[in-house]
Order: sequence, then C-alpha cells, then structure tokens
Amino acid sequence: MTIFLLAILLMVAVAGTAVVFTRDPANQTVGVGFLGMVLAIMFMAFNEADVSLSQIVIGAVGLPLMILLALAKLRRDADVAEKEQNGKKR
Amino acid sequence: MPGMNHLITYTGLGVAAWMFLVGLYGIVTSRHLVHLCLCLTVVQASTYVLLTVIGYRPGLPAPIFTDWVQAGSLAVDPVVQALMLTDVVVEATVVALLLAITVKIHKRTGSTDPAAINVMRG
Amino acid sequence: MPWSNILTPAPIVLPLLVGAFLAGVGGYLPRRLLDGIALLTSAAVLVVSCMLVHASAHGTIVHWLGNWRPALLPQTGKFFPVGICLAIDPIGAGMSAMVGLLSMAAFAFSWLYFEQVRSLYHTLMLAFVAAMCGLCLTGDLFNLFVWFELMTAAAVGLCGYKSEESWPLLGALNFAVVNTVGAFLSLSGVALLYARTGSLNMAEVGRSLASHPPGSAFLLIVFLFVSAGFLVKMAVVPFQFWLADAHAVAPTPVCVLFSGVMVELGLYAVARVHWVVFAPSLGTAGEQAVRDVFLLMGTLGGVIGAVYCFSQRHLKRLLAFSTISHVGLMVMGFALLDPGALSGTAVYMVGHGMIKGSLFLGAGILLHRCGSVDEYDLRGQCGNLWLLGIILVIGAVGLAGMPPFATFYGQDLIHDAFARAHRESLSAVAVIAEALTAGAILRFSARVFLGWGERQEASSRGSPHVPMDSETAGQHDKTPFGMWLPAVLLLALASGVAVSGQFRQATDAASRHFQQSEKLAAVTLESMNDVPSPRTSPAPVQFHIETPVTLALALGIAALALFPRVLGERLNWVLGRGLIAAMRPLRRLQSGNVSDYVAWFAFGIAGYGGLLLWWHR
Amino acid sequence: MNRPLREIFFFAGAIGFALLWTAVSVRLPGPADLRDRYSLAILARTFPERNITDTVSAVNFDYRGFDTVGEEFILFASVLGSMVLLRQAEEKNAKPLPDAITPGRDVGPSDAMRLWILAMVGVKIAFGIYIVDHGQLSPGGGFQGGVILASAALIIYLGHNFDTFKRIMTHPLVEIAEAAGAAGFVIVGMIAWFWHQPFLTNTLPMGKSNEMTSGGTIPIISASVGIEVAGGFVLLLFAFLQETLTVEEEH
Repeated sequence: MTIFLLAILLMVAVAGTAVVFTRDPANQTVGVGFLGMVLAIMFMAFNEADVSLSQIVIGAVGLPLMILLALAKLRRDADVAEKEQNGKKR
Repeated sequence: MPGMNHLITYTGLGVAAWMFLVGLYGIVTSRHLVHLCLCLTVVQASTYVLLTVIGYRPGLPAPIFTDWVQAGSLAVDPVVQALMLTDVVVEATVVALLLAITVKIHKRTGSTDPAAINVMRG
Repeated sequence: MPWSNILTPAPIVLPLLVGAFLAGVGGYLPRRLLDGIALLTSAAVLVVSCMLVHASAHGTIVHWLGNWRPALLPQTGKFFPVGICLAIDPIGAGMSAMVGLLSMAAFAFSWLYFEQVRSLYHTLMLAFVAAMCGLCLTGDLFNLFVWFELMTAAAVGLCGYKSEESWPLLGALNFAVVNTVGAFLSLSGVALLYARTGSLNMAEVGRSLASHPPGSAFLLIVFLFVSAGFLVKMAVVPFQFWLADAHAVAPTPVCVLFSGVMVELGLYAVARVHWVVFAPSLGTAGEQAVRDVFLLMGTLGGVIGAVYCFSQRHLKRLLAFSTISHVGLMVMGFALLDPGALSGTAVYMVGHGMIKGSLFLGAGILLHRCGSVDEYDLRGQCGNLWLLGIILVIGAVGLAGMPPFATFYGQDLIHDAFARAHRESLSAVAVIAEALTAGAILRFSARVFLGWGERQEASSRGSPHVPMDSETAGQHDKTPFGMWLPAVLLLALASGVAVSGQFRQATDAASRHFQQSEKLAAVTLESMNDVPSPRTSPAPVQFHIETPVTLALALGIAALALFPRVLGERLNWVLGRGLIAAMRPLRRLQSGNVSDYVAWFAFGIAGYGGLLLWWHR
Repeated sequence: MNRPLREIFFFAGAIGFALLWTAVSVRLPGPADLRDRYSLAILARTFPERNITDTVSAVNFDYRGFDTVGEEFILFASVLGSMVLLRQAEEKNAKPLPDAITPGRDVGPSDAMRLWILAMVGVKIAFGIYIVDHGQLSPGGGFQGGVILASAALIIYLGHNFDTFKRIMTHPLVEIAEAAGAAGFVIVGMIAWFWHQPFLTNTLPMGKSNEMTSGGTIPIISASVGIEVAGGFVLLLFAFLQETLTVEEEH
C-alpha cells in the first residue's frame, strides 16, 4: 500500500510538471485533465471520497470545459481579426 | 512501521513544494495567459497534496460510517477533507475569473502574451 | 447584549444576505432603491460595528458560531474548540466600523456617479464588505483564509468592472494572480500549523505552539508563510507592484475601499496572527528577528512608495503609490511590537483611511467634471473647481500628519516609540516619505487648479499617461451635492475623531489588550471572564520637531517641482537628468507584467525568510 | 525585467523557498497527541450528536459551517465577477454568429437522438439530486451534486439543441435560483436566532440515522448549496458560451 501511495504522489508531481512544460494551451488542457484525474485517484487512495468526488466533477466537467470555451473564443476572435485585416488589404 | 508512514508524509511535503515551485516557474516563464491560469492550478494542486498527506492516517478508512466502519471508530482526518472541499471550489472559481479576464484582454489588446499586453509601465 | 446572537455576526451575515437578495431580484428593482438598500446595509454594518466596539471594550467578545463551544476532550482532559469562533476586540471591531463607514461613502458617491450599474455592482460590493468584516472579526485561521479569498474574488470582479477598457482588465489580472499565489502560500502555512498542532483556532494554536515548542526556525518561517497573502495584500516591497496597477484603474468608489481599508486589513491580519498565534512561543530572539524584518519592510515600502508616488502624473496612480508609502509607515509602527506604537498605528490607520478615501473621491469628482485625472492634461483647466482644490490640499496636509488630523496623533505616538527604541533614524524615514507624498499631491493641486508650473517636468517624464474613460454619463458641468458630501464629511471626521482624549485613551487600552495573548487564549478556550486593560490618562501630546519639518519639506518639494528654475539653469538641468536616470530602473521594475511580479514574490519570500533566520541568531 | 533576469530572480527565490520548506518539514508532523485531537473529537461526536454517517459533511455544514458560508459566497462572487467581466459591452452590438459558424446548428438532431438526450438529461438530474440529498450519508453533497446538475444543461447543448439550451440558460429563474441558494444557506443559519442560539446552530430535530432527514439543518443546507452551485455553474458556462457563440461588433 505504501508503495502505491508513494507512486501516486510521484505521478501527481509528474503530471503537474507536464502541465507547466506543455506550452501550447490546447495540449495543456489535456494535461490539466490528466492532472485532475491523477489527483482524483490520489484522493481515493488516501481515503478522501468526498474530495475525490468534487475533484472528478470539477476536473472532468468544470475546468476543461471552461478552458476549451475560452480557447475557442480566443481562436474565434483571432479569426475575426484576421478576416478584418484581409478585408482591409483588399 | 512508523518509518514508512513518515516516508509518505515527507514525500508529500516534497511533492507539494515541487508543485508550488514548478507552478510558479510556469507563471514566471509563461507566454500565454491561458497557460498562466493553468499553471496557477498546479500551484493550487500543491495545497491539495499538502493537505492530503497531513490528513492521512495509515491503515485507517475514510471517515464515513458504514456497515463495516462502525460509527465513532478511527478514520483519516475529516477536518482536512472539509478544508480541501473549500479549496477545490476556490480553484474552480479563481480559474473562471482569470479565464474571463483573459478572454476580454485578448479582445481588447489582440494578444495573450503577458509580456506584450503590459502598457502600465512606471 | 440581549441581541448578541443576532448582532455579533451581523456585520458579516447581513451584507451577504442583502447581497444575495439583490442579485436575485435586483434586476426588477429601480436603481434608486438598489442604492438605498445597499447604503442602508453599510450604515447598519457601521452602527453594529460601533456597538461591538463599545461592547468589547468591556472585554473580548468570543462568539461560537453554531454554538460549538470548546468541548472537554477525554484524551487530554482539556477544552478544545471544535467549531469556529468570532473573537472581537475593539481594534477588530473598529476596523469593521471603518469598512462600514468607507462603504457608506462609496455607495453614497456611486449614487450619482455610475450611470450604468446593474445590481451586480451592489452585490459584489456587499460581498466585499462582508469579507472584510469577516477578516476583522474571525478567530480561526482557516476562516481567515476563506474571507481573504472572498475579498479577492469580489475585489477582482469590481476592479475589472469597466471591462470595455483594457487597463482595468490588466489591473484585475495582476491583482488576481499575485494575490492568489500569496493566498495559496498562506493556506500552506495554515496547513503546516494544523499538521503541527492539530487545531485551526488561533488561540488554541498559539497555546499548543507554546506548550510543545517546535523551534524558532519553524515558527518564523511558518509565520512568514501564513502572512504571505496578507503581505501581498498590504503591498509590502517587493510584493507591491500589483497595487498601483489595480488601484489606478478600478472604479473610484471601489478605490476608496481598496486604499482606505482593504490594504490596511492585511496589516491587521498579520498583527493579529502575530500576537495570538506566534507571540507566546517566539521568545525574545524570535521577536527581535520579526521586529527587524518588519522594520526593513516598512522602511522599504515607505521610501520606495513615496519615490514612485512623486513621479506620477495620474492622480489615482499617485494616490495608489502614496498608499504603499503610508502602509510602510504603519508597518514600521507595528514592527516595534510595542503597545504605544501599536495604538499609534491604529489611530494613524483610521486617519489615513478617511483622508485617502476622501482624496480618491476627489479624484472621482475630477474625473466626473474634467474627464481626466492627468496632471499635465488638466494644467490650469480646473480653476473653477476651487472646493475640490481645497479638499485635495487639506487631504495632503492631513497625510503629512498635521494637527488636528488623526494621522498627527497616531504619528506622534509612533515617533515616541521610535525614540524609546533608540531608532530615531526611522523618524527621518517617515518624514521623508510623508513629505514626498504630500508634496506630490500639493504639486498636482497647484498645477491643476492654479495653473502653476511648467507643462512637463523631469521627475514624471516617462510615467504612464493612462487614458480614462469617464465613469459617468450626462451632465458634466455640475458636481452633484451628493458627491461632495462624502468627501467633505470624511475629511471632517479625520480631523475631528482623534482630537478628544477619549478616543486615544480607548485605543491605547485596546492596543495593550490586543497584545495579551495568554489572556485572550484563556478567554477564548476556557470562557474566562475578560477584564479590560485599564485606561490610563492619555500621554500628553508632545510636539515633535518632525511635524513642522514634514510640512515645510512637503511645501518645499512641491514648490521646487513646480518652479525648478529658481535653482538656476545648470543645477536644474543636472537635477532633472539625475531624476530621469534614477527613475528609469524603477519604472522598468513596475513593468505591468504579472510574470515579473510572481518572480518578485518568490524572491521576496525567500529573502525575508532568510533574513528572519539570519537575524534570529 | 527581461526574461533571463526574471528567471535569475525566480531561481534565487525558489532555492531559498526550498530551503525554508525543508527547515519547516523536519519539524513535522507534530506530536501525535496534539495532531489527532481535532480529528478524534469530530469522529467521536458526529454520530451521537448529529445522527449522520458522513463526518465530512458534518464538518462542512455544521461544525465548520461558517467556512462553507464563505466558500459559497466565493463561488457566488466569482460567478457574478465573471458575468461582470464577460458581459457584452453593449447588448445590441452583440449578434449571434451566422449559422454556418455556429457549431452543429446545420445538423439537427434526429428524433432518436432527441430521445436519447432527454433520457441522459433525466439520468443526470436524478443522479445530481441523489448526490445532493445523500450528502450526510455517503460521499457527496450540495457542491458535487450541484455541478452534476449544471452539467445536465450542458448535455442539451451537446445534443446540438442550442435554442433550447439558450432558453433554459437565460431564464431569469437560473439567476434567481443561484441567489436563492446562496441566501438560503444564510437564512437556514438564521433560524437558530428564534431559539436564542448563535448563527448556524443546528436546532432542527436530528431525525433517524441513515435516513434522508437525519442531521437537522445539514440536508437543508446541502440542498440550498446544491441549488446555488447548479445555478452558478449554469450561469458561468452560459457566460463563456455566449462569448464564444457571438461576435461583438466593434464601434
């Protein structure tokens, strides 16, 4: 059991590091989802069922969704700006 | 085995410090505001790890009394878990606020690079 | 108090309830009704807080929420707190009264100011008020963090309220990121204390640390960690960068609360955590390290804030930097860890909050009438606004610590304490900081209202020219009476409040009480009857030479800035070059880039931690 | 600061921080008789005093209920703050994107799909309510269940039915529900005043163990938190979705 818990803790560290060093936000969202999942498993393993459930609903529904929506908005704004610029050129 | 239990505590403390610093490093070197927000979630995850190992009691069950966990018996620390529930909510809301700011900043300035959007020097 | 169950938590509960109510149905209410309800709510917060000040003067009020009184633990045979308590002493209740007063001023001002507010503004303001009151009254470490986070969440929304411009958004971003990072370190500190002592109640943690001492290194570092969020909030160098970015762009009524009380609450929280949690176990050497490090923080803040302040042309930004400088002086007052200095700091805090609130309201009036707060854009443009000019000048004199303002009496006590501690050099720091900040406001007023001075001068070259959209619509050729009233009243209060010996006597007794950690622990945990510290006859006010020197320096600095040619062409040129060269690196530090600020955060924490340990030996 | 300089400052700070952290860590954990006090007290008291089996919910909504009041209002203020930030500068300038860009608008769902979505929404709502109202008995509670309830609304959107989605989301009831949930918590806390007890005192009958009515005010608070969280997340998602699905015409 101890080995398992240690491994989970190290997994969290690895996942967190991966999130930081993924520089592209779209890919990073995947990393954040993974970190959220590892954290949920960690809470489970440390007998924290309530926290684990919150982490699942936030990590699986709330956060990635908000991030993806924000990214979609950023891309759309960039597209609109680009189109405007092209229009001006013509 | 008290030695083994402390091993988990110290590993957790180390992982928490690592997450805190690596998250800060991400913020310090970030070139995209969304990346910056997500690095902040890593900083926050460090407090999860810290609280988790603090509340952990080796070999004890979750603090939920069932047919096989008799009411009033020993369990892992429920207080820390209540604190962590608050912490999880704080995380979600802070990220929501920051993403909303990011979206608007991009709309106003056309950039998401923290180094490029700063106009408030001096 | 027969109504104590209702009144004690009311400053927190009432604004929350009204805020939620307004968010739900505010869309269906007329604007004036919304304003009226919000104004009445903050008036109620003020009244109840004053009642709490009065009641707690007879002994600390300990109120166990959920009726969870400390329980007798079978394992240890001692009382242990399982719930959360409010521990209310006159200083905490007084801070919450300040919150009520300034939020009243803010709501009264926004009555006629914002033309396009929905109920969201009122709700966020009320949540902000509740969070600040919670911070003042709570006796629980994690609860402190919760209110801190609520304060940040509401404040960020308010700061970015004008989301159609990019400046408020950047201010809000810097505010949110730096404060959140600080809050996480505070939370880590609370968690570490819990791991060591198994409690979250401040008094109980303090007692456990004293009975099972963990060593000075642990205490000093954890004190720094727990304080981290509050050090960011109170804008200690080098965590201060976010403040100017946020305060310069937030809506004016919000700025009143930001500079008038939110920043000071950071210091209050640090002081409270210090005396209740750490003082019983720190020992003489530990106290000495805390004293030296906080004196350093205060000195740095006082000087650096003043230098930045003097080199601004944007009035709100100028006032924001002056807040950094004045908080530095308050930190120095706290750092002496002396009852007299603490009572001086408390009096100073009250005076500063009111004067700074009034000055920000003045900036709001200026923005309303002239559509700008820029010193050079408005040069000589506002001669007809003579009343506003008088408000700004009186405010500047008040900030310089002249009688009869509360800042004078507060400062007097702090200078006394400097002399007692044989650190007279710190008085010089205070004089320079106050002269520079007051001089900057005087310079601004003379240029804007009298048209004195030149079009452009050396010291503020390169300072940002922030375009400000008007926060109002419609008529701009008249200032409604409702805008003047809070600004004038706040100044009048600041000059009147400390003149009576009663107020100073009460603050003195409260400050001595504030520092009696063991007694507070017994009152909290064993429901011991609290006996208030006796009031002593007020120390005679000594006129320190510093007071007239500050005013003379401030006038001189302002005059020199306006008419540099009196120095002669050559000296003027040299000085101008020197100022520009000296300001260039400082301006580069205030980069507006949140990544820089977070790097400074890590550096500052490590630096102060290292100094605490180094000076401890 | 330029980037290398910033990193030098950061790394100096990081090394110092790591050393400070190490100095603190060696003093942990504290003496066992101190460290376990709070946990043991709660574990021993929850069942006899409150008749409920999930001690975490007891701490969350009762022993340390005041923290949760603050927590709910953090969520509340952030949702409102995000709405303030994301609100369209001028409502009339915002128009929906042309159909071609709106994802999925051109492919209407089939009837079978509609039925399936409806069933899914039903399942989600049922599951969310279950989690909310069993908070005192098993893992879960208002917060977790509230998010699940909010995600039910999302499924409607994922089923390409943006119009229905928008109609639900912009209904004033959502906003009112969020506020009522937040206010509800405070009002339940105020009930105790009628019995001359401090704010948040659990004065209702504790009910039988292992039943939904056990725990006095705990299930009521949990339900109001659930309503607030569900409403809050729906508002938050809608604020972001509306940003994404509309273009604001400048000038």
